[in-house]
Amino acid sequence: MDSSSLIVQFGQQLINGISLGSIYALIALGYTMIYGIIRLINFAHGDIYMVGAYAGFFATTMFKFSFIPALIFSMAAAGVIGMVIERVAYRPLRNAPKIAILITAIGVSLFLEYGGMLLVSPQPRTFPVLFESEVYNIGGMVINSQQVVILVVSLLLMVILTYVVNKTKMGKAMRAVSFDTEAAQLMGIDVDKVISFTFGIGSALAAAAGVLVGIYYNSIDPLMGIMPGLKAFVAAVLGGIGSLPGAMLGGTILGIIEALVSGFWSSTFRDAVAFAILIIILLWKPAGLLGKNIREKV
Amino acid sequence: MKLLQKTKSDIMALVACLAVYAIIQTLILTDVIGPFWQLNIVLIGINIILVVSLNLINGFTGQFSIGHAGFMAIGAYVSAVLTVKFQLPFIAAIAGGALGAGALGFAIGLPTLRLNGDYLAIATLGLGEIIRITILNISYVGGASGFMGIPRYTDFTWMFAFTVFTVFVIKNFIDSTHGRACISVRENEIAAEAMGVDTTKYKVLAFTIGAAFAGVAGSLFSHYFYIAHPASFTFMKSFDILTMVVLGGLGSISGSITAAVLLTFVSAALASYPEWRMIIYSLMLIILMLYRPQGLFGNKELSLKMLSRWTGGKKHGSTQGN
Amino acid sequence: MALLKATKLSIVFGGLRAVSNFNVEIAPGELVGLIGPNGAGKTTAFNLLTGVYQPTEGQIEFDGKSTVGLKPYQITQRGIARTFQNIRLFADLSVLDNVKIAYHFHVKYGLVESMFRIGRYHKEEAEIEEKAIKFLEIFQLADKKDEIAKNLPYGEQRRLEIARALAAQPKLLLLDEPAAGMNPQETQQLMEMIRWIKKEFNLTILLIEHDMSLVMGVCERIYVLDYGSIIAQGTPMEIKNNPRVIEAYLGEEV
Amino acid sequence: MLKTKFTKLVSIMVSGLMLAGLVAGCGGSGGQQADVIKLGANLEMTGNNATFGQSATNGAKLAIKQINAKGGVLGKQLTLVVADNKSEAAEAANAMQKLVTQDKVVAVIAPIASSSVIAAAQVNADNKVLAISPTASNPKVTVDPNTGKVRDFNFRAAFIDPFQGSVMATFAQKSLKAKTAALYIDNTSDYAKGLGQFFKETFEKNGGTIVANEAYLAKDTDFKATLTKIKSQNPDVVFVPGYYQEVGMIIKQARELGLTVPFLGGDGWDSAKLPEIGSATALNNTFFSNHYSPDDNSAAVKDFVEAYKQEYNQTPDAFAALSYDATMMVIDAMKRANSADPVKIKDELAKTKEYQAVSGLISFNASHDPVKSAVIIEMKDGKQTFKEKVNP
Repeated sequence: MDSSSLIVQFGQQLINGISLGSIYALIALGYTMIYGIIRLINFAHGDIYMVGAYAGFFATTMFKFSFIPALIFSMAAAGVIGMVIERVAYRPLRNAPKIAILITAIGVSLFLEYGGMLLVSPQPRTFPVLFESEVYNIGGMVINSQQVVILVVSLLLMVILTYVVNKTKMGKAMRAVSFDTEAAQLMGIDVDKVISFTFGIGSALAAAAGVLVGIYYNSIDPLMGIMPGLKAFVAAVLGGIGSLPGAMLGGTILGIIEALVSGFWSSTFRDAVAFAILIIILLWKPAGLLGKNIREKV
Repeated sequence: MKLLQKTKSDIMALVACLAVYAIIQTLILTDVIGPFWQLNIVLIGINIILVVSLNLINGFTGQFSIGHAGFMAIGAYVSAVLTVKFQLPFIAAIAGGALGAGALGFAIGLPTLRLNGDYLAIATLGLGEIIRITILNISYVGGASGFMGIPRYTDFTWMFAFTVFTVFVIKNFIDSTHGRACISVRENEIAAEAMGVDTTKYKVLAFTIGAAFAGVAGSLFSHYFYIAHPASFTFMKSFDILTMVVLGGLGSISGSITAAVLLTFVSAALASYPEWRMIIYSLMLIILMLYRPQGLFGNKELSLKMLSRWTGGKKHGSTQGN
Repeated sequence: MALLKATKLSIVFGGLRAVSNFNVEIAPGELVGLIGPNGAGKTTAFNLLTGVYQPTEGQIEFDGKSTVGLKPYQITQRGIARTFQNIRLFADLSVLDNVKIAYHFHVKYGLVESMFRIGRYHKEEAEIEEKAIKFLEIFQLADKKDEIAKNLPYGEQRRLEIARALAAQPKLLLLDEPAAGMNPQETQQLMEMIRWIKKEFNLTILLIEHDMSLVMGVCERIYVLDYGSIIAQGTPMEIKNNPRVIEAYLGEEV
Repeated sequence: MLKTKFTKLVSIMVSGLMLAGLVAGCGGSGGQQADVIKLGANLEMTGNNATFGQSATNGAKLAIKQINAKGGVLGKQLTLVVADNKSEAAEAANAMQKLVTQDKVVAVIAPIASSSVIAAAQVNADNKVLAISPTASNPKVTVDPNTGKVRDFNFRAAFIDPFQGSVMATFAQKSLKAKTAALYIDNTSDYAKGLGQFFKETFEKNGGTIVANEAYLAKDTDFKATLTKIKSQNPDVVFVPGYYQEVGMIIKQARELGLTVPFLGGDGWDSAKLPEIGSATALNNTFFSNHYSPDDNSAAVKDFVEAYKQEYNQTPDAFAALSYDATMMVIDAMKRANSADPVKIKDELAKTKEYQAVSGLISFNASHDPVKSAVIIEMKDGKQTFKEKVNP
């Protein structure tokens, strides 16, 4: 293989990686927000993404919504479900050991997966084409419009979220709760409301990812959330869990690693290499790339 | 005097074990316990080994590990290679499986146990997956098809002997100065260091012992089901074990045993309702956690005192974070 | 020869010099106080001496050997035990187990002996139990040996922490604000107890206190720390009249 | 907490195991009721392969419903007892144990995955109950690799891997004139790996070159990285012996990347979902081996597809069809044996000759594998069309 085609191939793999990474990032944004505020690995997050995809699917097939209304419908539906889950399964355990909430999160995750299977059947559904995808060819490198849309949407959502968290009153409250829940309560912040709001936003983000992925890959099923959920969590940790730009960075890095490993070495070791790199990065920077390492005061 | 008492309680425990063994073995031989429940009793034993050994890491030493299925896989495959490819006796294969898993646990634990909390959790989860994916790519052990043609050596006797052995060894370990050192790491790492406890050493030690016993469980597992298959050792399996640990109570061996019996049993009982099985199971998890977030036994062991407190009213929560 | 000698000890946290040029010298059998206003770096100095932090520069010698670079547990094994300002007990364990853990590094039986309860296990465990109860008796906690540590009243938790530190059989005991949160009467009792254990166990003690008047009665020699540096040392009398010390404490305590 | 004695632990074990024993004692009484015959289904209801297992369950249920509507067998109604094997080999043995010893079924529809069938094989053999897998394609499913003997109580309704793999290799070389091929295999599926292995053997034996040997994992959604790599090797054909959900996405993404060469596959492709996921245009110039083609023996296929659609409001896939066939063949054997005795059913099933199933005209050979011809299907604008027929 000559060098110019190698460059083209490398460029194509970068495009593949970034487009895959932006999906991880989109899911990781919600993951990281929820972790940031109550330090919970919300294992059900990947399944909310699945629920969002199905909400989008039914909105377009049964109610004949177009893309934007379907997206909003799905985000709203998933947001509500996220808040309900928080209220029912997590809030009563807020003062319990973290690991207890983790187990309920696993319970909720299984419930959504298999409840979904019972409700909508385990058969994959094909997502209707909501907008035609155009394929652009740049010097042998191929990119399609859906990939661009996903990347733009995830960047946009990251910017909006960063704005919300840093500039708005609710964002201030969120940061306060994240920093010290008890102190925030004493300052008159309605902690329950803030946490509920965070779950709503986080779940809506997952739903957005679900709809976009449904359109992009064209196929959804009740177990579709397991692997992306896990990968998004890896992405969030990689970037520094609790950090919004970290989620974006971690997702992109993970996507690129996967693409390069599949493209230039062996696709069979793709996930193993991704996990190995995660571990190496954690050993080097224990709080992830953009995370803050908090030293315990002695 | 004290020594005598301790020896006496050990002898009593031994007698009780033998009695249980004799009763169940008789029931099996007389076909009162049918093959289906025999199988599930073996599964219960294997799960007890897994849960107690993970509890040593998560519950007693306070290190949040969710990669236990990986070590179980190592035990399953190493022992199968030893019996099938090298025709070693079963007991040697189990030892090999335990050594293999323990050695890997040591090699993995040394660097990763510097991490704590959720970071350690994701690292161990990743390591478990790395182990599984690696196995998936080794055609010598069957790759994706699994390692087939493993003889069935495990039976109720083997399982019972190793379950009792595991509980005995881990319980003794916990009750010794080494176990107390592990617990001190969980309770307060900085204070433990200040008391002269080499915290890194004890974290790695607990991790290694836990991994080795997971290897024992894996060996028993593959030599019962004729096959070792990568799909049996996914992170969902690790979650299953973790769930049992938490449900029983972090830092309670009797809790671990109870949870392993209970959940294996529930899973078997729900087998007749395949569509609803996972839904009922997941709801049960959520509800149990909502009502007993510290697990069935908290970090206590089952004792008469505890029973009376249960009937007597509220028990103050004894909880610790991860 | 000094038991503990720290020379030019400094540590920098993100550009901030928390402790700089810290020099102390403690002879065997002394009871020395380290005082200073809030935020002077007293606890940081303790953390340097016990290996929790590694000094940016400087030397620490204990019993004639350097301890720089050692981990906290290694320093404890060399013979320095400590308590913490914010009590760090093994909160969910019984009072007795708290003390037993301090014996850990004196125990000789190995892993296999513990797993199968053979060899030295029974004999040593019996010894540990006996010794631990003896310590609890000294600190009047023996009747509470089966209580969970976190359920003890505050004063008893403080006593338990000291008992635990002593159980490690140190040569030098570092006490970080042992009287914090105690009422005057409790403090008085505590000071008497400290004097007593020093004699009974032939100990050397270094004591942090924020409240100057407390240490005056008990310590033989006092170091004063301000903004990370030693600004004075001497007998309680000398310290009391040192103008720099008064200046440092001015506004703090009237 | 450190004080509690070992005895107490043991007492828990005692009570726990006693409880298990107690229930076992009570639970073992579920015998054969007089007026129904129980068939078992040991299938992947949960876990990674739940999609396939639930399809197969639907196929078996439909068969039983149809037979019952016609008055049942031997004057009795049939019921299907489904046990979940959680897509795990060990659990498959567990489920098999339950079906044959607790529920006392007379025959079992065995798991989808070969490894699960093999893990459970000893159990049904020990209890002398036949297990017929709809889809397990590994040769070891019916022949014990340790002894080289045929497993007396194991059957299958699917092709074995060597057959499909070599059929497609030959097709690629003879009909498509391919000199080079790339393999892209589902690394978690022994079915896909088996097909890939035999494709490779035949292709290389006949002078072809395998230029890329790549893999993906079930449930992956993004294949572009590996496809980019495959494209750079310029293969004449790409062999993707996976299942339709991933295959659809793979072909769609491959076409987007400009990889226009023919794609080939096996019966895992057979689903009406394939063109929906992959899009009709992308699927042009793709071929796969299957048991039947829609234009072929149309009566059996058409009836089945219609009945299935009516029942489940879905189009059946290969799993449903093969499981329907497996169930029907067992019932047919029961009729011929004129008995619900498990061993007699097994004996008759082994004698099955030219049974008209949905998936073709089936006879079992000596190793309990169906002898049926394969058809090669070409996808044309989203429609399956008959390309050629290959006899075994």
